[in-house]
Amino acid sequence: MALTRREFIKVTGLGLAASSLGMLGFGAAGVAQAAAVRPFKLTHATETRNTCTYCSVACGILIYSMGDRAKNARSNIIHIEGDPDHPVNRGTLCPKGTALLDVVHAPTRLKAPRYRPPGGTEFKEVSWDFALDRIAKLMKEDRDKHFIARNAAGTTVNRWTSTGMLAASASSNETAYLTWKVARSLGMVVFDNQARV
Amino acid sequence: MTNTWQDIKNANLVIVMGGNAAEAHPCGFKWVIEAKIENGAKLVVVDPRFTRTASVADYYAPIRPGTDIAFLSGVIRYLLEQDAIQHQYVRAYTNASLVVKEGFAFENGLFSGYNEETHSYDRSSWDYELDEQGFAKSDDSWQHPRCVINLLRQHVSRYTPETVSRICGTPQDKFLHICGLIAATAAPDKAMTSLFALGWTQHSVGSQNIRTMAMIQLLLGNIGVAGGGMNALRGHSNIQGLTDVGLLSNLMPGYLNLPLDKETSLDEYMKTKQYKPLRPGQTSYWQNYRKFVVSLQKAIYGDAATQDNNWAYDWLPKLDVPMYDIIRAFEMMNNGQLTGYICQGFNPLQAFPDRGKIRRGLSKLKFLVTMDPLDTETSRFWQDFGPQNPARSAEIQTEVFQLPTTCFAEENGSLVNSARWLQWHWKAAEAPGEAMSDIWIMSGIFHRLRELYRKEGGAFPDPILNLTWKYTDPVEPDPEELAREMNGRALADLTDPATGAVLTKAGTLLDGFAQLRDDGTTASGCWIFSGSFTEKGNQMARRDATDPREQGIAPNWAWAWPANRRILYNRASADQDGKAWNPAKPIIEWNGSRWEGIDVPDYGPTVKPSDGVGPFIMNAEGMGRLFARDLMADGPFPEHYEPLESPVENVLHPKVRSNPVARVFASDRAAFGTPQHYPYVATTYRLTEHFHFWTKHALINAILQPEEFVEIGEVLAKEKGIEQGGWVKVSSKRGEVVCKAYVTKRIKPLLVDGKPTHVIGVPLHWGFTGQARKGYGANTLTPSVGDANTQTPEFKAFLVNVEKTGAPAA
Amino acid sequence: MTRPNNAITRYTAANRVNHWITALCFVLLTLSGLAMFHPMLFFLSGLFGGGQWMRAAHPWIGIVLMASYLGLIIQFWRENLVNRDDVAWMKSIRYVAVNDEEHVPPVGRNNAGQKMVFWSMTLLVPALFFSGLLIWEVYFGAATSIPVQRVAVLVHSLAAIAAILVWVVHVYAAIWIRHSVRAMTQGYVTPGWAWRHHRKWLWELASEQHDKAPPRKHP
Amino acid sequence: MSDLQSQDYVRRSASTLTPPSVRSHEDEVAKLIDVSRCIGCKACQSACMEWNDLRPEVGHFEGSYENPADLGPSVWTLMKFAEHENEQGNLEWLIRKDGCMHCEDPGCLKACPAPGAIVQYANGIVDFISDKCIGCGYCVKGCPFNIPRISKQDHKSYKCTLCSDRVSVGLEPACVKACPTGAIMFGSKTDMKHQAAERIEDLKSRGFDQAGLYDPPEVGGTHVMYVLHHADKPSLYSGLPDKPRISPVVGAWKGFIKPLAVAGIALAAVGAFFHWITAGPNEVTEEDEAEGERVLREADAHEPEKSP
Repeated sequence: MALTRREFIKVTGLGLAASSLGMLGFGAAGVAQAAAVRPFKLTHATETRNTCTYCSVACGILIYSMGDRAKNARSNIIHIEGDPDHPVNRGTLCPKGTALLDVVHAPTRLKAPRYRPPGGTEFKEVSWDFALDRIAKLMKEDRDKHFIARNAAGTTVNRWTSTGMLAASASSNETAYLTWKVARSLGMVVFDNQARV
Repeated sequence: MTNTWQDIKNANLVIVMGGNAAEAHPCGFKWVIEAKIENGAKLVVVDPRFTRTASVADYYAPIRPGTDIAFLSGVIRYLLEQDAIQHQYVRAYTNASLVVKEGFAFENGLFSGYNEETHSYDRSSWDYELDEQGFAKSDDSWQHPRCVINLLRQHVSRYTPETVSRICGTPQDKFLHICGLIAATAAPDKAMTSLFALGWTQHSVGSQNIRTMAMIQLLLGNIGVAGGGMNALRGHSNIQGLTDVGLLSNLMPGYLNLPLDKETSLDEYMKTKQYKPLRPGQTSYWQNYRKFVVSLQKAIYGDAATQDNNWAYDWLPKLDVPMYDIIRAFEMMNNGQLTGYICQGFNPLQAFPDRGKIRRGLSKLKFLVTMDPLDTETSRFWQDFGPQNPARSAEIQTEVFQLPTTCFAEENGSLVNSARWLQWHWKAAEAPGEAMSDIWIMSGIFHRLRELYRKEGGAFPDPILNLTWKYTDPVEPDPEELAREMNGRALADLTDPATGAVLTKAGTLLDGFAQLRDDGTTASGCWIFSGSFTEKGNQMARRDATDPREQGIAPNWAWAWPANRRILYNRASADQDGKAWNPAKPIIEWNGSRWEGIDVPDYGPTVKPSDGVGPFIMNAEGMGRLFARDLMADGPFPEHYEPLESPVENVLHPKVRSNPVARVFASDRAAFGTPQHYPYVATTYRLTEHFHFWTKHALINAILQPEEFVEIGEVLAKEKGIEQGGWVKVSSKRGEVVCKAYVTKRIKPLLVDGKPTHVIGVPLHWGFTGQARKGYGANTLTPSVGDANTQTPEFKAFLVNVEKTGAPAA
Repeated sequence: MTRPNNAITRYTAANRVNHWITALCFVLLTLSGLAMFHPMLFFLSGLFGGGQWMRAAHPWIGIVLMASYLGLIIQFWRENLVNRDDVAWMKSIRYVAVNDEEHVPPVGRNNAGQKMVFWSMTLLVPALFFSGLLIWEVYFGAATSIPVQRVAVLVHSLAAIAAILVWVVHVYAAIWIRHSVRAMTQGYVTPGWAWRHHRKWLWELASEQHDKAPPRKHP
Repeated sequence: MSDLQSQDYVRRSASTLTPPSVRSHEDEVAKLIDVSRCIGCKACQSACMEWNDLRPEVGHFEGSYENPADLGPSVWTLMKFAEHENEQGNLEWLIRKDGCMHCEDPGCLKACPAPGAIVQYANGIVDFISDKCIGCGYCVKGCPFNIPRISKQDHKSYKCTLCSDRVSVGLEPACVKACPTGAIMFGSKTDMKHQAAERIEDLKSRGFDQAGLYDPPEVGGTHVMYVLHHADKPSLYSGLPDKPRISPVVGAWKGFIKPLAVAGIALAAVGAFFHWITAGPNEVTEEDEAEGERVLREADAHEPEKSP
């Protein structure tokens, strides 16, 4: 097939509708392809290289999104498949990796901060400022109250044991590093990740 | 992993034990298939269940959960008996010849130095006998009764095939067949690779499980060579990175330890770190420890870290206990010792042992913050979801913040894979709604706190106020900037101490950790990542897949720590003269003046073979350790201990049944069941269709495995009248799960100490949020027990009962 | 409706309505069935608004046909019971074929040919109906196994072909025997028609006039 | 018509047209499924759903790893699992990816009554063209492998397209690309047979004496082939037909009966016509009328009171 319909139109500069093209007997290939085979959906999608978020085989993936990143277009991910160049997965993906699209677009993806007051039975949406201000306040209250500057023996220990944190195991090294800096600067020691589970 | 994923294809024998590579890491497992097809390799699987890995294996043997050490010790005994070890390698590269101190002993299941009150060992006797210069004594003739190889021989002598079979339930003929296959790889040009994962780690003897196989690999000369190694198939996409960057209670970036209470000053701290060589002329690379620590402090506190304030040593929190790991955290929570808890991309209600305890703990918090792209169970622990989460909202006083974050497709950054590769990824789209990156959220919390401390003062604000935050966009620092900070840069012109010539100009990004200094002239946030983002650009974003000799190295694809080295201990791939053990697959070889090959040498590049420097340069003796010295909490040699919940006595030493130093809190011990009430051995695992508790949110995966079930052998099912696909109630002392039964031929009763023992398989993927059907979660059943060294929960062997039941009301 | 004075009622209004419902269904089913049977005839699907509509309509029309034909069975089964005259009629079929009815023994209300049409349809319509149900994908696609459906589809098409052949004979006979069509459209025949084709029936009618409704009553 | 030329159709259902045959040199494609490398991970299923935008309902656990429970209008491929104990008493878990075999002689296409609803391209792919499908379900009956399924929503038949949209732009099908262990391969049929031969040799060396290729000649070979360790007993693999063939019932129906019946009907009509021409209509004569009237009159005479 020398030309797709789209290219044919581009090349000849004719703004003909598909049906008239067919009637004129032109560009049969493209017309027939559209008529029979499902149109290839990635023709002009934007391709972004990424790494699968699940296990640490760390398969290379190609994320295809709609929109060419023009100002007025909001990119929407339409398909994800394996990166054939990647030396480990060589384009393959497991059943989780092939379904990454469904986790990106999961109906249970969170879209706004939510808050549940003590004894509450429902979440309610709140602003980021409300959430972060309140969290910072609660943290400071607890830190100021329970921070251990010296242990019983009088040694400087500067630790905070009464608020803990679990760090994400799928976040980037850069996120991890920033998180480490913040947590340790606060003196936090109840600090762990998913390495064991 | 010591080796790369692709390197697996160079193996002659692949043993999958303590893992289920085909299901948990299908795309990595392709290299096993490749080894079979291209290299004629055999695949051996040892697992309680006939898994999907077993379905493509050349040989499969069943084993009772929690008895791997007995099996592997039996293999060591077989290798030593048959003299099927790679002698040259063992003599030159392991501590087989070194002489152990007098006073070291092993009797009735306990090593010397046990303290019954503290449930711990005084490990001072677990070391080498030193000579006058402080070097370990050696007996190359292996005549000395206390040289390591002889102690080992003696230690494993009890693990005869009969005993192994009695403990593990593995038929003797199958055990011996596998021993034979393993022994064949003792040939210098043959390699076995060991692929394992949580099937080994999630035991009260997890670390020792792995150690036992590592010892086998050392005896066979399979460490450091192509197609060999100990390959831990890590779980999450960046769990390696999180560990590398030190997001564990006792770590700092680059495997530096967080100080302990007793280490009152930097010098005191350094005393136990900068290991002196234990053999003449050894590298003992940790001697550079101080450089890494000082550079880290400079990265974090910048100008505020000075020689005068000991590089802000006091600003680091000190530990009073070895670890504030998750089991301890939830124990503290249950005891009312925790006020707040932040779960960043983490779902402990599903992931941690003894779900009831987790729920009770969270209910006692004042506040809980979750940061996740998905609606996790943890963030809704307070909500009533019926029997799967019977919470009484009104009684729970915890304030809960559910913060929406971006996911992988919506951010830039690097991840470290199992083979230690740092790979950069790019953002493809904006996050939905108001979701924000973790970097933005952590910055937001930090800035607010800093502002509060600035305004109001409060407990020890110094480290908070002085934390470096010189980012172009302080609200949401660019990942590239953070990556550069971790890589490190020169803070002043770095000069050659001998000539005074400027080697590196101030402000330049470092090429590697060899440039780090302990005088405050360099900063590096994570020394092992040094070299990942240099003046040449982002090395993690490299995409040259060229693979010399197609040996599975691909040295220019992304970047691997340390120093872009792809195969750890690769010096051991060559003999004492620097020639490859396997001439067909050399990694590095001595060319007369330097080490050359397809990988970066894990060794001084110009250190002559004749210098006798051992290949294991991080170890003080430069050797691989068949005897672990005092570095393991539960013994320098591995020993079989029963799981904390076990159906049988320990046939080796009935008085010491399970690991004497395993992590068990008193309240958790009270929640252990006995075989009388809970007669069956259960083990938890993942299915290939799901990834933990995430993919149940993805519709396709929910379709592929929609509903919770347990796997039960046909014999037990018949005994209990359980039908295929029928409903069962599985209970442990801690809780019960009502789900469907998969009656299968793939689990057969094992003959353990003369008694048939049934194993029940409990996949762990279902919860009460997402697209799949609601489930109770395997952790409803599991005990809160930690491995003696890492505190990893014992998910892989515990006791349950199972009964037929009716369908629950819809 | 105009009709001659000497008209004899052959089919009542109920008879005719029932027949033509059946006939209409049969034609529609034949058209749609043949369209699905042979690609040469697929163009007929156009009559039904395309293949999908045709496929959807065919079984429903089939149900109407079955119900309708049941009505015909109820109304006509008695007069189609076979008797000795039918044998005689069949023996002289060659005279029938050449319109030489003087050499054909007299027959009653229906001759053997008509009875054969009736009874073959009585056999074929239910066969078509039940085999049709088995291959009615929308509702019964999963009710039986595929091998059973394969047999059903074979039975359905063989029965349909047989039915169409019978129908061809039926229709041609109606055209050939002049004024038969009128019997089924307007309901009456002339005494001459009855005399020529169904003499015994005419005699019966004549003799029955003692106790029954006169044959010339308005149908 | 343009369909026929451009797409290099070699077969077209219910077609009265002869597909153009001069372009006879196109390489046939094939998918090779090596069950001995398959780990049953369902990446193929997942990739198929993702690429083709299919999402069947979330089902239930049904007593095995097979999910969804069956192929369906939105389940075009399905892993089937069989726990088999061999003669040595060892367990073998025989896992097979089920789906359209893309027969060289496709039973579905033979059975299909809708012109152009099922086509076979010169590269061997058998494809369903939805807008022409009438939903009759004949393809279901025609298929020797029990593959096509009719949708309850739109009453059209669906099955694996071998990702004809990907293949037409030079890519491999989605399942092939995803397969982590390379158990699914794609290429020219010649290459795939060659690859299969190598695999069979390896399997034989590992003790599977009966290893072989499943490319059943009864349907003219298939464009989806299996390497089986037990090629002597394909039915061990969750009922893969030992000798698949288009059912003789369907063969009869779509074979000789079709022309015979049409000819028969036409003949009957023509026969009738000639009868009309030769014997002519059977008219009632004046004499008949007179005789008829006479009979009635005589009857009337017996009952004069009833006469009008």
